[in-house]
Amino acid sequence: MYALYATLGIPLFGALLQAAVGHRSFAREINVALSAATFLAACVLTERIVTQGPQFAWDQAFFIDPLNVFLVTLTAFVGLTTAIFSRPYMAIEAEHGKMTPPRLRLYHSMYQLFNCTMLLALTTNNMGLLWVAMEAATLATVLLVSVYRTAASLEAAWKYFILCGVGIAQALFGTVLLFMAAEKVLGAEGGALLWTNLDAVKTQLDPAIITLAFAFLFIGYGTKVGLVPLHNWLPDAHAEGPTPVSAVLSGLLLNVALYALLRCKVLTDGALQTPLASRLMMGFGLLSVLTAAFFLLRQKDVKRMFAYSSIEHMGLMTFAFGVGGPVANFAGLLHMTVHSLIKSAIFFAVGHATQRAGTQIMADIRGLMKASPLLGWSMMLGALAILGMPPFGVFASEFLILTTAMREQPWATPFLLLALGVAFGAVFMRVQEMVFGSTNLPAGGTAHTAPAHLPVYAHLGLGLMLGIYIPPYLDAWYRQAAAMMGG
Amino acid sequence: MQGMFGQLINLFASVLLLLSFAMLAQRRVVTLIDLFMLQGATLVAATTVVGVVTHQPHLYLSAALTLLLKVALIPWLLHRVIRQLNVRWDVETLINIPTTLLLGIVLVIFAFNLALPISQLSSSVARGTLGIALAGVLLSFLMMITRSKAVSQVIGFLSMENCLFFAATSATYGMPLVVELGIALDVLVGILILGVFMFQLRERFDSLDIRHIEKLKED
Amino acid sequence: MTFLGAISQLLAITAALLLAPLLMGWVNQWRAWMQNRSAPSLLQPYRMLHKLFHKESVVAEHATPLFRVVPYIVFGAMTLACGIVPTLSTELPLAPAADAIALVGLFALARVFISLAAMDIGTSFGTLGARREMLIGFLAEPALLMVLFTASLISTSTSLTTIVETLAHRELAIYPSLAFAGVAFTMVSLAENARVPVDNPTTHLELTMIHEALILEYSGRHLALIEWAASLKLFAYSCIGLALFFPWGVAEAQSPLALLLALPVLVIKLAIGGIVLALLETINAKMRIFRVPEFLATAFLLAVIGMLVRILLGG
Amino acid sequence: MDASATLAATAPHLGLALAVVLAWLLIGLLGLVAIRSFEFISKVLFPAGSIVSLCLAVVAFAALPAQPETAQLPLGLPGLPFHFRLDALSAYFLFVIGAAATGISLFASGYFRRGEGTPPGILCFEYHLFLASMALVVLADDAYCFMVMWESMALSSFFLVTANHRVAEIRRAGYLYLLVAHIGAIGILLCFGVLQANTGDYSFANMRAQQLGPFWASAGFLLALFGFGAKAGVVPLHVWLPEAHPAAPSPVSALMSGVMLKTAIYGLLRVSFDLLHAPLWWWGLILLALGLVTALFGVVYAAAQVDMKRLLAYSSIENIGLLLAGMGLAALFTAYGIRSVAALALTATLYHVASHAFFKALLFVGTGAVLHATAERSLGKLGGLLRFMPWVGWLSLVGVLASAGLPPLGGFVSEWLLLQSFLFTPDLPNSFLNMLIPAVAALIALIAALAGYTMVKFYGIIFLGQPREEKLAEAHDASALERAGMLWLAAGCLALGLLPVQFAGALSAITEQLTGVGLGATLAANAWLLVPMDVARASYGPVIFLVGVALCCLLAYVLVRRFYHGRLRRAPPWDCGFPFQTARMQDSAEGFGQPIRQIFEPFFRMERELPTASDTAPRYRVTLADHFWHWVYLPVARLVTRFAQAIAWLQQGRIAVYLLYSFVTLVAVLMLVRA
Repeated sequence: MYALYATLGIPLFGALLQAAVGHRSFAREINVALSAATFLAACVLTERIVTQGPQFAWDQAFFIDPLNVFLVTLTAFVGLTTAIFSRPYMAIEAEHGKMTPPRLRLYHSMYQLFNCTMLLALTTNNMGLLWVAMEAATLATVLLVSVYRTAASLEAAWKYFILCGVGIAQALFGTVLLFMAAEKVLGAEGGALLWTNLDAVKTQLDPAIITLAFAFLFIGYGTKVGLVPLHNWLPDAHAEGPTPVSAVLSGLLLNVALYALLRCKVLTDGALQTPLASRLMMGFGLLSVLTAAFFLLRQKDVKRMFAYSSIEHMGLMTFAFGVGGPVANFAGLLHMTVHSLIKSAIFFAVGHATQRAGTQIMADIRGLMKASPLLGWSMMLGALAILGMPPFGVFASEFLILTTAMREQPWATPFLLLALGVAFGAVFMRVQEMVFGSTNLPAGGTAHTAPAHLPVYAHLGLGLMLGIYIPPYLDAWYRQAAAMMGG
Repeated sequence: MQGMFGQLINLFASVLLLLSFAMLAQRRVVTLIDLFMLQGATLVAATTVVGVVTHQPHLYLSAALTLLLKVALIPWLLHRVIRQLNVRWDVETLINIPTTLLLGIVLVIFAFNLALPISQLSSSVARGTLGIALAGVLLSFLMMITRSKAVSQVIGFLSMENCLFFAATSATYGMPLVVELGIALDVLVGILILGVFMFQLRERFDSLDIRHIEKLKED
Repeated sequence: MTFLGAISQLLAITAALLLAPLLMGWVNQWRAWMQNRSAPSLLQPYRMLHKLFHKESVVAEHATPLFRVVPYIVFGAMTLACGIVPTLSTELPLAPAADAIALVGLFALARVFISLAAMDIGTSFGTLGARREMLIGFLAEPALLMVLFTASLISTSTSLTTIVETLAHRELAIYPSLAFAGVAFTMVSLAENARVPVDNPTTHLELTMIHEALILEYSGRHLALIEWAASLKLFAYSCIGLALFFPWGVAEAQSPLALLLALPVLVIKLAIGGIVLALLETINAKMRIFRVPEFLATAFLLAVIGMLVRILLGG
Repeated sequence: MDASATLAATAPHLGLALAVVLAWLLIGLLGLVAIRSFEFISKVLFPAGSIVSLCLAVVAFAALPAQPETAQLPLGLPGLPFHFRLDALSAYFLFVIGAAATGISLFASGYFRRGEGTPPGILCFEYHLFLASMALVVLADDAYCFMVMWESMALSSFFLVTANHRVAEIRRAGYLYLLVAHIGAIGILLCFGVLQANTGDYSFANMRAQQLGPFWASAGFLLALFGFGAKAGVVPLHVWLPEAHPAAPSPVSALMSGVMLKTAIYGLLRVSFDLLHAPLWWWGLILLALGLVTALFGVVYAAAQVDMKRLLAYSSIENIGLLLAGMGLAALFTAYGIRSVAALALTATLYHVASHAFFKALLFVGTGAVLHATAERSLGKLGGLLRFMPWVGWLSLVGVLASAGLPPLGGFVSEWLLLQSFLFTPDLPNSFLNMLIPAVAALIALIAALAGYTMVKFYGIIFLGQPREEKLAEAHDASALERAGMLWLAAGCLALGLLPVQFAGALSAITEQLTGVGLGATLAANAWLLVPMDVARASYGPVIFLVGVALCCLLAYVLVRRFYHGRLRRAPPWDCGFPFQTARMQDSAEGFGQPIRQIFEPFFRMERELPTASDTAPRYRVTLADHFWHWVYLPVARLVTRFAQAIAWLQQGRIAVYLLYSFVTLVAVLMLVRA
């Protein structure tokens, strides 16, 4: 399991290294190299799991199964592309004086630490450690969000910290209760918090405790997922942090939080034999989709708008997992993948656009297509993809979710129809105005070279591929993971 | 013996609840920190007692950690912060204090009611106190809602953490060590970050009143 | 196509071509008499056609070929219409090519072309006339179609020959639906043939004219063709009315004798029809153009009611 | 290679059709590669696309009577590869796509000019992607493939519509279009969700095999009606159409109006007749009622328009309404088991699909040529173009006549068939319907007559009269390729008008598939007469008809020539004694719309500015707005905005309030789980 240790160790080492050299000019390249190494290690790890099946490491402290290994790969991949994106991005930010060397050091170090904590949260077998990693990820991102030290970014970071801190504290309470229930079955020793053990005995767990535990865990991790009405930190944090951070927040952190929630749901479903977890997830998922759609209508700040779009999509995934069953679970997992690919791509494009325009206010960004066709198309295609236009993958998952919901939970479909319609109208109205038309951007603004657009198009390409062709091994992962989640 | 220790734990639990109420009622930030320190101390004592009863050595470690962190380090840090930032008073709460206290009582009843059926299932000597831990969490939550100063919000947050620890101790015999260590580390880093933030907030907003940091909103 | 069929077809068309101006003259004569004026000769329309054919055509400078083609198209269309309607016999080889719906289509075709020709010159009057003509057309056309449908419902066929055969063979019973249809048809015919109260064929008062405004730019042989076509149209409408409501006397298959007999019967029926038309024109006043839609809407409604009556009462 | 060989062996027609689609995509990609080489794209790629389209039309026509063929591509979702199926219905629509695209592509090769908005290569790519996705929509045999292609179609056409996105109005049109299309697509998606009946198998074969109860079947049908209706422009989902179609470059408008709208008809036919295979009678009634409302609405609005492309767009709405009404009639008859008449109504509908495709495409490309020559879309600034652009003028006349539903052209045949099927209604066992449907026939007749009015206005104002602007005299005729494209489309209109027996006979394979009865045998009995039932009942022989008219004309001409002199003098038109007439004094488009506005006043939301006698600068202005826009869309938009405003209040930036939300949520969830 050296691959696993490498996957976790490289970013940890990277965090320390960058803490020392992160302000130097070559730190950006090191960042890319570290992320690439992590991604390589994750690939090797994936290959192991795919060929040899689920595995433990470090005496059951880590457990890799299809559900998390696919998220590990995804995380490492998006981590890598974001690092590639952030290389020229941060150079320009430094040029503009927004990033000073100390801030760069903090940024690079925390970026690696953040990757490390997320990978840890995904791979750990211990529900307690999962909590610890989630909290650590919060801390790392709080620093990342506040890195510009502006009033707005401080405010956002403060809210992020307090709201997520309080939220996740509830998850800790839930974990304690979970431990309490497990202890009665497994005993105080013997790793009562290890997920594999819990999963094995889940039918014997006490329903009363588990019910309460899930309520707390749901509130806790739900806060990090960004479920309405626990979502309030999310738009602020996305809008005020550096764009690469927005990309990984939306693309990765939310996924990991949802992953934690899913693990809890599996246990709860096993223990309760009632659809409590499903109902909660469906209800809050739907509420999130609907509310976020209406929030989207009033946005003026481009990053804030896409942050709400993330809430909408996380709501949709939560709803899908709530519906359950092989098809909806499959769709949820697929949606997780494509959403992180496409949403991070959008944030990359947004990053380029805001650097080009020098503002995040959408009314001041016009005619991107004229200013730079590559940028205009990336923005346009990204937005269309995230809005569920085929042949991009988001459509594939929305297709499965909606068609399944139509027969399983028909009451929800009018809301989904309304929400998806409103969201489309809201986002597309803005994006079209930003991309089309005559430009108002300064002629001599920051110009990005063609290679700078590579991560965007790579993500869009992958998202496109998942819409019309899902490779068999990926399909197999999804199926195994969906089956594991049961229904 | 067992019974006496049980009563001792119940006593500590009651003290914890009382302190929570006291924090809810307290306007002065300095006193708030002191109360928080006391809460930490109570937690240490409770943990130690449970450790003695159950002969679980890692509970001692946990108690020591708590002592170090929450009785010594964090209060010291907080004191330093408020001295340097010159915030002594939490001038006004967002909801007036009697109302808050009434709400608090409702919450306690709710929490007890919620915890009652579950605590019966616990094998811990301190099982009766799960409700109190839950009540403490909710009270801290309430305090965070009603306070208008960043510092008092942080203290509320920390107090919540304390109650969670107490819950871990009372419902089970403490979480596995690695988890406890992780949590402690998180708390430590968190409070450091918060401390730094408070200075920066002060620098940017000229105030630690959270009513000044509400620029980011939908309009 | 039998020999007799070809004969009767040719006979029908020839009769129409020859009789149409006569019918026009007959109506004019009667109208004059009823209005206490001294009447023009019965042969006046022939004289006018003769005169016009001999005159030189004056065409506007910027008229397109469309303008010059249209008189022929209109004339052709009306001739064909007369050939389709069973006037003398139901043994018409051309009839299967166009049923009642196609007949209405044929009238519409002529109307569209003449309106286009009127717009071609680009004078205010031409376009005005075209607009009014199309206005009357879109109101009259459905009404006419409904009248024909009522008859079709009785005979379960839209083929004109079948309709006439069916109607001619029924016992002498009063079909209330046909009564409604008859009134509607009369109103439509008045409108379609530019008769009082919708239009006045003898007026050149610019603000009220419709048909005359359309053909204002035509002269010489073109005008002759158009006037002839107009009389053919009147003839065709009269024959449709006679075929639907007074179908007796129309010759049926394989009977040369009946065919010979049919001609005088037709002439008599037309003569009576012409007098009725003149009477109608005399007792009515020309209405304002804005009232025309109401007039035609009434016709349309009557036709629909006739149809409903047919379904409801089976009559 | 191996796979394609087996495909060619087992499904020759389908294989060829897919090859055509592939060729289109290839052409599009070539366009992307040669993104700026205008000559190459317009002189090589577009004509090549036209030839490929022709191949598609031929293949599809050959496939009409053939057995259904299926194929799968290893794309799509796992366990759900892209299924394709070529049966009679899809072959027919494929034929329409191919045949119309042949002419439109040919026209487009001469149409696109340098330096307008989107680079030519991207336009070429979008254009051919649009074509390919339309073809694949028709070929798709599973819900996922269908939806992907459906939305690709919407997307590619959206980009084509917004080709000139500098204009704010065009952006607005594009936005509205895509929004409505997307919401409609979600409706279709939900419809498929119903149809798959929780089997998790999205292939059409499975849906066909499902036996749904009336509730779910109706839910599926209504969702399909909503979704496809939004695409087709059925009232009240039509608002995007008169905005988007005029905004697009003309060949694209032609494709959208002529072909793309038909894919919605295809989808509705596929779902209601094929997949749900048992229409309930009230579905037919709904279709009929919606169709009539749409048709009447469309034609009345068309008659009142003053922009030539908007006029045509509304006319498309009208035609979609007619198609829907025909379909509704077919559904009614099918539900009552009167299958032969259902087949007749369906034949009429399908016939109109083709004839509308041809004449609307022809008219739209005609307006494109006019637009290029004059840079003017407003009817009030055109006029007399027949003299300057004889090719465009005369060819457009064919389209105008067909569109007005005049014999002997294509539009009349479908109208004739439709009216015939109305006349057979008294066989229905429902007396209410028996009463209703003849009245409906009257409405159809009215709509057809109004279409004639509209078309006279359209043609007369653009091509006849005197030029209303000086610059019109410099208008140039269309280029050779454009002419060729228009010629093809006009020939299509003529062929459809003159060969109805052959063409309607080919349609019997479809009616056999959908209603179980084909008219082929009845029709084949007489090559020159279109006889749907029995020659005594009704018949129509366009060739005889045309020959009759032509002979009469010829006779008249020869006689006039023979007996009278042919003297002709050119003179200025008669000025009524007022010598100061100008071209601006001709009747205008507004004037032509006046009777319509007056008669159908309640249809419009009118704003009039009338001059009074004492005005020193008299001004007449009338603007027409859509009631639906005002009474449906704006209130909905306002409601949504207001709701968004209300919801924004939730997020007021105060951390205490946010904490309160979390707290309340926590307590609520806790209470919920306790209960």
